[in-house]
Amino acid sequence: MSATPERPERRVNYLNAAYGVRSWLLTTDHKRIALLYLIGVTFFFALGGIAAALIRVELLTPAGDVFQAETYNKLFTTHGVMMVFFFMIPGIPGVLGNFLIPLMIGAKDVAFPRLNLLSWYLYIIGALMAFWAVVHGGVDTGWTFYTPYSTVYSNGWVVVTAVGIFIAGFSSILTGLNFLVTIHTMRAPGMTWMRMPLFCWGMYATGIIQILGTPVIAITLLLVAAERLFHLGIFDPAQGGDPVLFQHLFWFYSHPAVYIMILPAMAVISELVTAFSRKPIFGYKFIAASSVAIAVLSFLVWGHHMFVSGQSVYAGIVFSILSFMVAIPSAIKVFNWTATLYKGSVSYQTPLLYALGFIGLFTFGGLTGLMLATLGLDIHVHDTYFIVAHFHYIMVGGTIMAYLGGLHFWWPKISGRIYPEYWSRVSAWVIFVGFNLTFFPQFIVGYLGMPRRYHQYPEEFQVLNVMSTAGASILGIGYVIPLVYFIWSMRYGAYAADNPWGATGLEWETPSPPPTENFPETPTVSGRPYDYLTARDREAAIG
Amino acid sequence: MSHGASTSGTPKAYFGVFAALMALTGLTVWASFLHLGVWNTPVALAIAVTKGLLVALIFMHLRHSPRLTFFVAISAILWLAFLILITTSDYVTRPWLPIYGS
Amino acid sequence: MPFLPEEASSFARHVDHLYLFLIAITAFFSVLIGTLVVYFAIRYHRRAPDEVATEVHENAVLEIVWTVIPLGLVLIMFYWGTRVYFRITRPPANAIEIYVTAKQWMWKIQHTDGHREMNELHVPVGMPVRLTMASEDVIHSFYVPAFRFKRDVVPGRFSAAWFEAVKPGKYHLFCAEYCGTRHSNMIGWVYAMTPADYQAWLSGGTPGESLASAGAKRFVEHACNTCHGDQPGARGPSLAGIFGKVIHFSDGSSRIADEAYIRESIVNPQAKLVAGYPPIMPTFQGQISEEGLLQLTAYIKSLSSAPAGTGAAQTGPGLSPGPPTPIPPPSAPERKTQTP
Amino acid sequence: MADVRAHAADSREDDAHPPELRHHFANLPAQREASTLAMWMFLVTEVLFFGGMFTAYVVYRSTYRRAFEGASNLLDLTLGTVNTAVLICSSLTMALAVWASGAGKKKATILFLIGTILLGGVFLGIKAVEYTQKFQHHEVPGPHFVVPLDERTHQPLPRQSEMFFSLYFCMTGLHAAHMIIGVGLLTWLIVKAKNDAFSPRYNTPVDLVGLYWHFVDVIWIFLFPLLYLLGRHTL
Repeated sequence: MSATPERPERRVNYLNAAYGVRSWLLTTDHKRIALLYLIGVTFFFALGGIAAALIRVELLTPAGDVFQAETYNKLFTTHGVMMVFFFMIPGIPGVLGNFLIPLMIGAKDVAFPRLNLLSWYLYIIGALMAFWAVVHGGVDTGWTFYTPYSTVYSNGWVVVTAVGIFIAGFSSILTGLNFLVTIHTMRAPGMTWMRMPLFCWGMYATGIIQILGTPVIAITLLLVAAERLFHLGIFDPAQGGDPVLFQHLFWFYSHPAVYIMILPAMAVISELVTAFSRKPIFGYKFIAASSVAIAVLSFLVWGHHMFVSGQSVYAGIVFSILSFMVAIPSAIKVFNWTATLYKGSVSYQTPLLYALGFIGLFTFGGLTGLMLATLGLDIHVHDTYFIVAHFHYIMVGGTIMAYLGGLHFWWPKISGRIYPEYWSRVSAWVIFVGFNLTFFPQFIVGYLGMPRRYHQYPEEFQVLNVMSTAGASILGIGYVIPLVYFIWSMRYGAYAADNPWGATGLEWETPSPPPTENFPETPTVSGRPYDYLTARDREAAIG
Repeated sequence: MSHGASTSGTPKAYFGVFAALMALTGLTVWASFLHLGVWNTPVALAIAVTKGLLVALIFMHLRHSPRLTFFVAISAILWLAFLILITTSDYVTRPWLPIYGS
Repeated sequence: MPFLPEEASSFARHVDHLYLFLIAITAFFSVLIGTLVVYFAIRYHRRAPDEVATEVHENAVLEIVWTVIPLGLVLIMFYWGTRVYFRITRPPANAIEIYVTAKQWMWKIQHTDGHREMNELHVPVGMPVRLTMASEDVIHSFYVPAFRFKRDVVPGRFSAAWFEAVKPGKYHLFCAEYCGTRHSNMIGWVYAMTPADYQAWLSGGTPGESLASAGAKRFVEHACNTCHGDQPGARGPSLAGIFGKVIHFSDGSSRIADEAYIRESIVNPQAKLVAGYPPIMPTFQGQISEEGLLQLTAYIKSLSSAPAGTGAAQTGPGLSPGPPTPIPPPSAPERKTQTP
Repeated sequence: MADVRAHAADSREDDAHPPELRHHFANLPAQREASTLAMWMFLVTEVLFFGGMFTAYVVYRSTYRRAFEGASNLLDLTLGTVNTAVLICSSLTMALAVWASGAGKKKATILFLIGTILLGGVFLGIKAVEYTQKFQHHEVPGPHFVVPLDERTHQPLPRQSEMFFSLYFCMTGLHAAHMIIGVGLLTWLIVKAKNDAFSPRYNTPVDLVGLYWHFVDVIWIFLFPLLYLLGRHTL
C-alpha cells in the first residue's frame, strides 16, 4: 500500500463537486446515480428482509399461530416482489454497473446521462407504488401473480402493484439500453471488445436480456391489470381464457430475469477472482462467450417452470433438453474461475472470501437446478421447498454474495475510504454459515414433500424448519454488519489509495473517489486485459 | 457513418414506397375475400411482411444504417419468433398425449 | 433413508433412484470445485506483498474437455429423467377411474360407483388409479409426496394423471399450487388399502348415485339427446363407443377422444367439427358446472365400454360395482380402516 | 410512456460548443449514431411489448377460430381500410419531414410535420368512431357484452367472440395510445423547428421521431389484416 494518501477532501471529486439535495436528485453523473440506486436498493432489500424474517418466525411452529393465513400470504408476496423486482433485478446493474461501466471503458459518462437519471426515478416511482400497496393492505397473489387467482379471486392491491412493477420494468429496460449503447459506442481508443473487462461483458449480456425480456412482462402485467379493471377474460377460464398462456408469457420474461440477476454476479466474480489471484483470467474468450450464450439461451427454457401445469408432454421434453443446454455455459465459467486460482498469488481479503463463497454455493445451486430440469424429478419437487432452496442458493448464495464482494472490492473507489477488514471478514463468515443453515435444510424438507407458501405444515417437518429459522436469524445479523461498517467507514475509514488492491483496469487509474469527468483526458488502451506482471515478465525485466 | 441528408432517402423513393404500400393494402383487402382455404392467412401475412419491410428499409432508412442497427432489427423479429413459435408449440402438441399407454 | 419420503407408489422407486444419481453428481462436483478452490487458495497463498503469479496460458483442450464432460452428463440426466417421465405420464389401460373436483380449499372426490369423499381418497394397493381432475375456481395441484404424484388442476379443462399404490398406509395429500387464503388448509389423506380392506370399505359405505347415472340425467336435462340421441339421421354425431377411438374432423385432422376432447366439445364445440356434421351446436361455456361436466364425461365414457344399459360404472376387473341403491341418508359415519 | 418523450428529449441535446453536441460525445456523427442505435433498441422493446398480445392472439385464434372469424366480420372494413391508407400517408409525410429537416428546408419540414399530425388526428378520429359503434352495439367486453349475431347466418356467435373483442380493444387501444404519444412528440418537434433547432448538420430528433412513427405504422400494418381481414373469406 503506498504512503497514506493525502486527504482527498482537498481534491475535487464527484462527491464534493456539489452539495445539496438538488445536486443529488437532479444529477446526471453516473457515479451519483449509482449511489442513489445503492440507497434505494438497500431500502427495499431491508423491506424484503423484514418480510422474510416474519415468514421464518411464522414457520417456527407447524400451526399457523403467529399470523393469520391472509397476512402470511401477503408477507411472502411482499418478500417475493420486493426482493425480485426491487433488489435483485436493479441491484448490481444499478449500483455497480452504473458506477463502473464508464470508468472501465474509459468514458466520461454513460451514453444517455439524463435517461440514466430517468431510469432511477422510474425505479423509485414503481417501487414506492408497490410499497404503498403493501402498506395499504398488500397483495396476496405471490410474486408470480398466477391467474385466475390474481385476476378474479384476489382482493389485494394487484393493479397498483402490477403498475408499479410495470414502471420499474421500464427502469430496467432503459438501464439495459443505456449500457448496450455505452459499451457499443463509447469505449476508449484501443479498448477493443477483447480488451474490455469481463465485468462489461457480463453487463452487456444482462443488457440484452433486459431489452428483449422486460417488455413481455410489461404487457403481461398490463393485461392482468386490464382484466381486473375492465373484466376482460383474457386469462380467465370462465370466459375461455387460458391460465397456462399467462404462465407462458410470465415465465418468458421471468426465467431470463433470473439470468439478469446472476449474470452481473458472475461478472463481478470474474473481476474479483482475477484481482485477488493477481493473474490474467483463465479462458477470457470462453467466459465472455458464455455470458452472451447464457443471455440468448435463457429465452428458450422457460417451460421448466410448467412441467406439471398442464403443458404438453412434448413441450416439456423440449424445454427439459434446452434447460440442460443453458447450464453448460455456467459450468464453463465455474471451471474457468477455478483454473484462474491455479498458480495464482492469492491474497485472503474479504472480496475473495465472497468470491470463493460464490463459486462454492453457485456450483451447488446450479447442480440442484439440473435436478429441476430433469423431468422425472421435477414432478415430485415442483412447488415444494426444494425449489425455494434451489433459487435461494443461486440468488442469495450467488448474487448477494457477489454483490457484497463487489461492493467491498470497489468501496475504496466509490467512497475513497477503506472498510474495516476484520469486521468484514467476520460478517462474510457469519453470512456464509447463516446462509447454509437457512437453506440447506429446505432441500431436505422440500424433497420430503413440504409445499411452498404454506402457512402451516405437518409436524414431521418442524425440526428442519426450526433449523432454517435459526439460520435466517444468523443470516439477518450477517447482513446488518456490513451496513453498519460501510456507513461508519464513510466518515472514519482510512483514506484509500487510487489502487489499494493493485488491480488492473481503467477504474483503478483514476483517483479514489474519481472526479466527476472520470479521466483528465480520454485514456488509450493497449495490451491484453488483466495483464498482471507475471514471474516470467519479472525475470525478463531483471534479465 | 453517414450523417445529415444522406441518411434519409430521396422524395422520389418515398413516393415510390408510398404507392407500393397503397397498392399492397388494396391487394390484401381484395385477397381476403378470396376462398384460398388454408392459404388466406399466409397470404395476408406475406403482404403485411412486405409492407413492413418496405417501411423499415426505406422509410426508416435501415438500408443506409450501420450493420449493427440491422442486427438489432433482426433480433426483434427473432425473439418475437421465439415467443410465438415455442408458445404455440405447446398448444399444438397438447392433444398428442397418448390415452392408453403401452 | 431419513431424507426420502416413503416409496408408496410404483414409480416412487424410479424417481428416488434418479434422485440419488443426481445427488451423487451434485455432491461430486460440489466437493470437487470446493476442494480445488480451497486448495488453490491455500497452496498459492500470497506470501510476500509483491509476490506475482506464474503465467498460465490459454488451454483450448482443457476448455473442450470441461464442456464435453458436462454435456455428456447432462444428456444422461435428460435421458433418464425423460424415461421416468414417460412412466409417470402414461396411464395403463385398466386403471380405476376416480373423479376429483378441486374447489377453493377442499378436494371433492367421487368414485365411479357413486362413493363421495371430502379431502380423503381410498384406493386399493396394486391397482392403477387414474384421476380425472377439474377445478371450479383457481389453479390447484393434487400432490401426494409418498406417491411422488403431482398434477396441477387447471380450471377450464380436465387434468388426468395416474398412480399405483404399492404399500398400504395413510399418506399426506397437499395442494401444491398457491390457491388463496387457506391454501395450506387444503390438505387431506390418501388411504392405500389392501384389496380386502378396499372391498370392505366399498361395500360398507352406501354409495350415492353413480356418476354415470347422474350424467345420464344431465344429458337429458340439457337436451343433448335431441341431437346426439343415436337415432338414425340425428343432427349430432352418435356418442356411443367414441371414447378412446380416433375421431375425424371436417378439416381433415383427427384426434383420440379423451376426457379433454369431450369437455372441449361441450364448452367450445366450434373448435373441432366431426366430419359430416354442420357446426350448429351452441357453446355451453359457463352454463354447466365442473361437477356437471364430470358427470357428462363419465356418462359418455360409460356409453363406450358397457354394451348394454346405461349407468353401469366402468370399473377394473375383479371389482364388482356396488349395487345401485336409492339416494343414501346423509353420509354414513366415517369408517376407521385398519392399517397394518 | 413518459420515457419515450424523455428519451427523444435526451437525444435532442442542446449544449455548449456546437450547440447540439453533448459533452461526453466526441462529435455529432458519433452522437447521432448512438441515438439512432438507442432508438432502434427501444423499438425492439416495443416489438416485444406488442408481441405479448400477438402471442395471445395467435393462441386464441387457433383455439376459437370460428368465434374469431365471425367477430372479425363485424368490424367495419371500410373504416379499417381508410385508416390504413391514412396511416400510410402519415408515414409518407413523416418521411418527407425527415428529408426536409435534413435538407435544411425549415418551412417544408413544418408543413410536413403538420400534415403528419393532421393525418394522425384523422386516424384517431376514425378509431373513435369505430369505438363508439362498438359501445352502441354492446360489443365491448365486460359485464355489458352481448354476444353478437353472425353476419351471414344471423345465429349468435360462440360466447368466446368476447375474447376477440378483448384482444381487439387491447391491441388497437395500445396502438392508439402510441399514436397519441406520437402526436405529442410531433407537436414538440414543430415548436423546435420554429426555433430553427434543426439544420442539415443536426436533425436527429426528427429522424428519431420518424423512426418511432414508422414503427407505429408497421404495427398497424400487421394489426389491420390480423384483426379486420381474418374472416372475410367466409362471407
